[in-house]
Amino acid sequence: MIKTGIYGLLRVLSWLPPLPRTCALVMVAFGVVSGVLGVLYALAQHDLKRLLAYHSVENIGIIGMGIGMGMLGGALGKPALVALGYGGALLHVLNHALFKGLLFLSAGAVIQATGTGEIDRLGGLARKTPVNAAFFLLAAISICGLPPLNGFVGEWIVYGALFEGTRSVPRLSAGVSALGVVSLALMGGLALACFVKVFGVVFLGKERTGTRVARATPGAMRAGMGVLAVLCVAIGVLPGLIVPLTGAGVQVIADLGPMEFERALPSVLAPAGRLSLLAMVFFGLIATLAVVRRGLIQKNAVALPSPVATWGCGYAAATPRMQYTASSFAWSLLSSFRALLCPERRLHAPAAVFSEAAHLESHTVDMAEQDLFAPLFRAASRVSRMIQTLSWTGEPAMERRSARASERLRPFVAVVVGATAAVRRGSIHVYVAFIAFTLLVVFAIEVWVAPGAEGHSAPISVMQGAPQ
Amino acid sequence: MTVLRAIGAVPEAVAVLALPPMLLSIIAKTKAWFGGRDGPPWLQPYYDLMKLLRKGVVYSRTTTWVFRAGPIVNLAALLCAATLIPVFSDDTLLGFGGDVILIAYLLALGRMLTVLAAMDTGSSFEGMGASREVTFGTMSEPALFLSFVVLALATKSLSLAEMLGAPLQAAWGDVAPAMLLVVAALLIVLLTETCRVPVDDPATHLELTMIHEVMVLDHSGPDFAYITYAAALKFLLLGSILVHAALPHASWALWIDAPLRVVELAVLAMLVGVIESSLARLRLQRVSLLLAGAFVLSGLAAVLTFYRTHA
Amino acid sequence: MTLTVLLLLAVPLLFGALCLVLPTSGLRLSALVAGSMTHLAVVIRSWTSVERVAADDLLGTDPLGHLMLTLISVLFAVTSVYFVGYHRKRLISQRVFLACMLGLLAALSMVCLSQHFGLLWVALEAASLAATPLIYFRLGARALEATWKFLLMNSVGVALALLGIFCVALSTTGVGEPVSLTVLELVRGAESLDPVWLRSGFLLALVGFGTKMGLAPLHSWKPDAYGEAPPPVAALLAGGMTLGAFVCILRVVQVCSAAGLAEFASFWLIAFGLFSIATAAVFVVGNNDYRRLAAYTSVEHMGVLVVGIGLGVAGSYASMLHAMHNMLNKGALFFLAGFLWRLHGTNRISLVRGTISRSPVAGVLLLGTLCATCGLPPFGMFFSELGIILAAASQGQWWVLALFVTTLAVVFVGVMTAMLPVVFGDPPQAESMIATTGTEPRWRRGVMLSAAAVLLGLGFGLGVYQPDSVRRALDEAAQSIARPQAQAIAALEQPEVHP
Amino acid sequence: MSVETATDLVLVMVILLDLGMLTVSRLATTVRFFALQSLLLAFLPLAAATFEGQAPGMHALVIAGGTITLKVVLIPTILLRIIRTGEIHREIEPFIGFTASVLLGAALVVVSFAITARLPVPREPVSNLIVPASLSTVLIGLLTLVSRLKAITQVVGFLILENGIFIFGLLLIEQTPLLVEMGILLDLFVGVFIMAIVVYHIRREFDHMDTHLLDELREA
Repeated sequence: MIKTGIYGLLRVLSWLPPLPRTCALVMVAFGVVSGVLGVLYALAQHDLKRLLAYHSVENIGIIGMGIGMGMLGGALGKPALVALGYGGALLHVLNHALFKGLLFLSAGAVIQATGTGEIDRLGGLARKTPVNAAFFLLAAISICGLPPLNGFVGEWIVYGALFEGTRSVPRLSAGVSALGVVSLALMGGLALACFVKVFGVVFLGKERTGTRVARATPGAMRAGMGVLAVLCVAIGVLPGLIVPLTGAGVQVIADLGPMEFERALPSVLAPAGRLSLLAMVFFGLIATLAVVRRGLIQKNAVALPSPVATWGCGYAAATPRMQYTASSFAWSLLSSFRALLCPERRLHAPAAVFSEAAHLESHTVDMAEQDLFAPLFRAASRVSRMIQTLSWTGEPAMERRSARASERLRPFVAVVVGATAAVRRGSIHVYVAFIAFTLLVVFAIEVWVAPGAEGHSAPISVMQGAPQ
Repeated sequence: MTVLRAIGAVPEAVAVLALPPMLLSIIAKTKAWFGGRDGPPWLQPYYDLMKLLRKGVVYSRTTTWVFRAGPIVNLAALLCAATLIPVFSDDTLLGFGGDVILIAYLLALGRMLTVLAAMDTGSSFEGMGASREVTFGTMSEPALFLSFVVLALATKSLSLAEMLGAPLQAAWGDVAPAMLLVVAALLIVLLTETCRVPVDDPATHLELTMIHEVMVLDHSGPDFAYITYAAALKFLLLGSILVHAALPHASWALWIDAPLRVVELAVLAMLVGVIESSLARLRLQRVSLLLAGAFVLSGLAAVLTFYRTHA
Repeated sequence: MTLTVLLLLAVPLLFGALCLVLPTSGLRLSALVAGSMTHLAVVIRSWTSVERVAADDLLGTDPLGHLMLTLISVLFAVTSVYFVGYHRKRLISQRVFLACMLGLLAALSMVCLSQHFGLLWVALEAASLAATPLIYFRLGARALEATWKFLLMNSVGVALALLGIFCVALSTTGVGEPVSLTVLELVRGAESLDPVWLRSGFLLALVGFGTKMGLAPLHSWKPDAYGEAPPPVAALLAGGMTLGAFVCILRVVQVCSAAGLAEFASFWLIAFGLFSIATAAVFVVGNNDYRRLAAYTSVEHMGVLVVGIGLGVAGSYASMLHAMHNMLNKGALFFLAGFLWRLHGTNRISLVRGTISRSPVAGVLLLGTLCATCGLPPFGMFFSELGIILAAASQGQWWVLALFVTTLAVVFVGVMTAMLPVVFGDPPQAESMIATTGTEPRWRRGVMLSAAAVLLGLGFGLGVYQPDSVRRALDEAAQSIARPQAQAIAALEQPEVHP
Repeated sequence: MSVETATDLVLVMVILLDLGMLTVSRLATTVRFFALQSLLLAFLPLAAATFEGQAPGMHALVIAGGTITLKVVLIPTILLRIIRTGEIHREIEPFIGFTASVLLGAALVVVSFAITARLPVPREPVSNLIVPASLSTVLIGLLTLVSRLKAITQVVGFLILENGIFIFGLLLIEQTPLLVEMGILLDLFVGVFIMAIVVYHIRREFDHMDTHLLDELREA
């Protein structure tokens, strides 16, 4: 669904003439902010689905960066940048649809199996629903953009665009592209942390209390997820299939000739074929190493005692509750980004020596939502309320305040209060006064803007400044 | 990639695979020399590997297949990265435009699997190690990428082989200070990634203080061998990037280049040994400060190169 | 003066007189409907054999006037049908009311047809006088106050416009032999007009006709008048009267762009337009009366129209398209407002909830109309506003584009937050509505809703696909505004066909 | 006394009547002032025609006759009848006091003269006072509309505004065809007639004529 926004943006971009450079940089800035903040909020979440949703914010940030780079290419007239930017964005849109879909499906399977999405109460699901766990791991690897899978292909081209951007002439856009590279790297790292946290806490380790006995995911769900997983791997291993496909898309957006696109892409990044070669090498290595390991283990199989509990450095009574939970796992990262997130922590420290319940509760409020938009909407309605009632407080209590005005100013204040009251009451005199006032203003501007009666005066069109 | 070149590369590949444990022993030796001890014999790491490969494996009840896959994928990722990084000669086996990003993300893939394996055991110690590893890994990525940006800018190309090859020599000419900063930043990233002293103490026995060691606490037998070898290989790869960045020169004949690079790597290992013996571990909060420092260094380098290239 | 022009004026007047004379209300209503239907028929027939205006004709069908005439005529036809469903016994005097309604139709036709500026003013003044009794339909203090404000504001506005027209006329005196005040003559001799008088004339006309049209800051009478007038009259005013005033402004713009003052004119048009949309945006937020809300959306649409004209040919085409959809949309909106009044008995938004559960058809229509008003895609308004955005982009006026889009967004938010609970909320359990609801005979509700549905359907249909005849008409009108010289010369080459 | 001095005299009288109307508080007197002003204005088209040398044509005669019948006879009688039926005779305490409004009126006259000085002079008019006189009448008409409370005075204000525009129209006598001229006069008359009806209703509904108390319709 989020992609419709992206689609709208791209469609409009294809209509508008190439926008000035500043728009492109603003777009990249948006991408950076939404990416970094998105993944940070994702890291701080406790609910599985909210976490995935915030992650979409991060991926949209990456797509935004790609589009920004495409626009920058358009503004600077560098077809390579345009091809890489829009191509990367489109590819990432496709990949994001695949692995995010897979993630939500398997999250659904988790919730269906255990009845809750609360990460801290889940655990050890890999044993009960191994297939679901495998799918989630696969999707997690591709969403962090790690090599063998499809997430990497999209990010790889966006990286190419950003690196190409750093070479663009105007210093500011080069700087912003460098910032883009750094933030994309940071996002990659944070995404990795976030999904390691989710996978580790939900699927691995010992089962925490509070969840139903997990049932295996039914066949139908597994089939659906299977299709997406196969697609992810296919694109990851054979990017050559997809890249020309996005080429067609780019040509529509930036009306770039087919020739230019073909020439532009390889100038910066090697043809996608090399990626598939490396994927083959990678899988080959895994296979050989696995075989070697199995061989060694068979050879020196030793009489294994019954599988023992994990070595807890000698502490025998380790309970599942002592495992790392989601918030503790992410806390070290979150605390280092405290400035950005300002997480709230409520600590009921143990009071006495034998204190009863100590309780630590920390959650991160979505800053954009709570500190940016809510006040913005409140202020907008207050301003319109003020204009409607022409009083500072929003309700017409102006009359009382005039009584407090100083003696000397009283007549003047009375007139002003009378006037605003009249306007608020909507009396006819005020309406006619509006007409006279508009006439006055219009002629004053006209005379001020075009003094002198002679000649054909070109009025200084204040409104028509065209910052090209 | 002609078949001839592949055959020609085999001896070099064998050398690359054999060298890493030797570097670890050089570090151990320098630390021992500093401590006035003899230190373990030169081939100790090889003996350890041999011993581990011959030992049996013990798995805890709570672990799943992820625990078993962790070491394998980690080592495979690193071997893949090895094919992309110039160690002795200046061109790489499979290098291509944009492989810089692939290398960084292969390292990240390795780290992800090891961390997941650690969390699979379900013990709070390994969880702690995992959380720290992820935190410092995330913080080192920006510095690494910014250094790549600087190298790409200075040498106008995105393939690591060219970035660290002949064009870099010219780059040292006009943006020498920036290159110096990049080398410093890469050194700090090396120390973080391979868990050397200022960030993490490989030789400690107190789990609470470890980062990398505690994650691999539960591995045994061949898995543990894979992991130790992977750590050594990672040191070699990042080391060779650092060395190539620090001392770039046009690629002479292989038989001159190889020994020269080996000597340089040995010197680097000794340098790391010296650092380990002279510095104490940093408190965890200070480590993020150190990584921020690395980021600032490469940032400054970037500003200098921007200023110069976009004059 | 061709036959069709005569017919166009005579038909409404004839049927108006009939309404005065006919004894029973049924007959009178049928006369109203017959009158507007024949007027529509004549207009449609005039489209088949289009003969453009000759040189010194006082009345003639030039592309712009012809298009607007068609729009007004369509609106009147549908409104008369709606009125049959809406009308009930309580009325000041039905004869006067119906006669005035048809008088308004005649006056507006004259506005669209007149080529002479003086005649234009007389027709517009007659229209506003014909409209005054229509507002004073429901007897009572509030209706009276609305009428007084409407009358006084419009008379003052139109008087100033007359002064403006005289200034425009004065600008021709410098030429030597006096030029007659028809649009064609002025456009042909435009280069020699005295720019200062022409500019002051334009400004006076813009303020004068702007008051009539309801541009901010001269719009303050609109919420009062539309709030109190009966919904069919409000629809006529919002759809028809404003178009009449818009035609007058466009006549003056034609003369100005011919005289090379296009840039000056577009600056003021855009300034007024954006200010109107901004004012509407501010006053829409938190409004608690859905009829005043509809009035403010009308102010906003006027703003959009005027901004469109200020943006060259492409903008004018979008503006013409917007005028068409504004008429359709405003009609449907006020018809449904009338139906809501009948359904809920109050026009306070806070008391009106759950229209869709009380009468699903009305709920759906209301939702459709609201989407159309805010310019959501399937409906025509979206395409016209998009056209204006593209025109602004191609002319590189980024500030205008930014302001235009943000204010429209605020209006969208304001309208939707206010009206969605009206459509979807849960109906109040207590029978707080006056008993008059629900007892509505089924055929009345049917007629009212079908009229609104027709307009909404047209809005949807013409939005998605414009038949090429419509497209050609819009384009001709846009050309005549933005590049009047071409039009004038073309008209003159025409052989002298009739006196 | 040549035609130019006569027209100048008339125009000066018109401006003085404007200012006089601002001082008067009785409604009936304002209406009578308006009637006198219209009478004076009726002579102007005749003067303009004779200024061009030929005898005043049928066109000018019709306009003069129309103005007299409508503006001097019919409209004042209607307004006076309404004043007589309603008990309200005076304009008490308007927004802007009488002295203040006269001073403001004078200022407006000065302003209109200043504006005319900047405007290019049209082709040789009957007297160069026409434009300032019309501008000042229009501005004073607006001032009355804005500052007076009673509905009748507002109607008279509107009529003064209309007179101002009528003066301005004199410059273009030849161009505007008779039909349009009569149309304007007729519209004016119908307009005032309807205003009178509405004022009558206001008086009956609210039993006062203060339009500033009409304030039920406003932003809730």
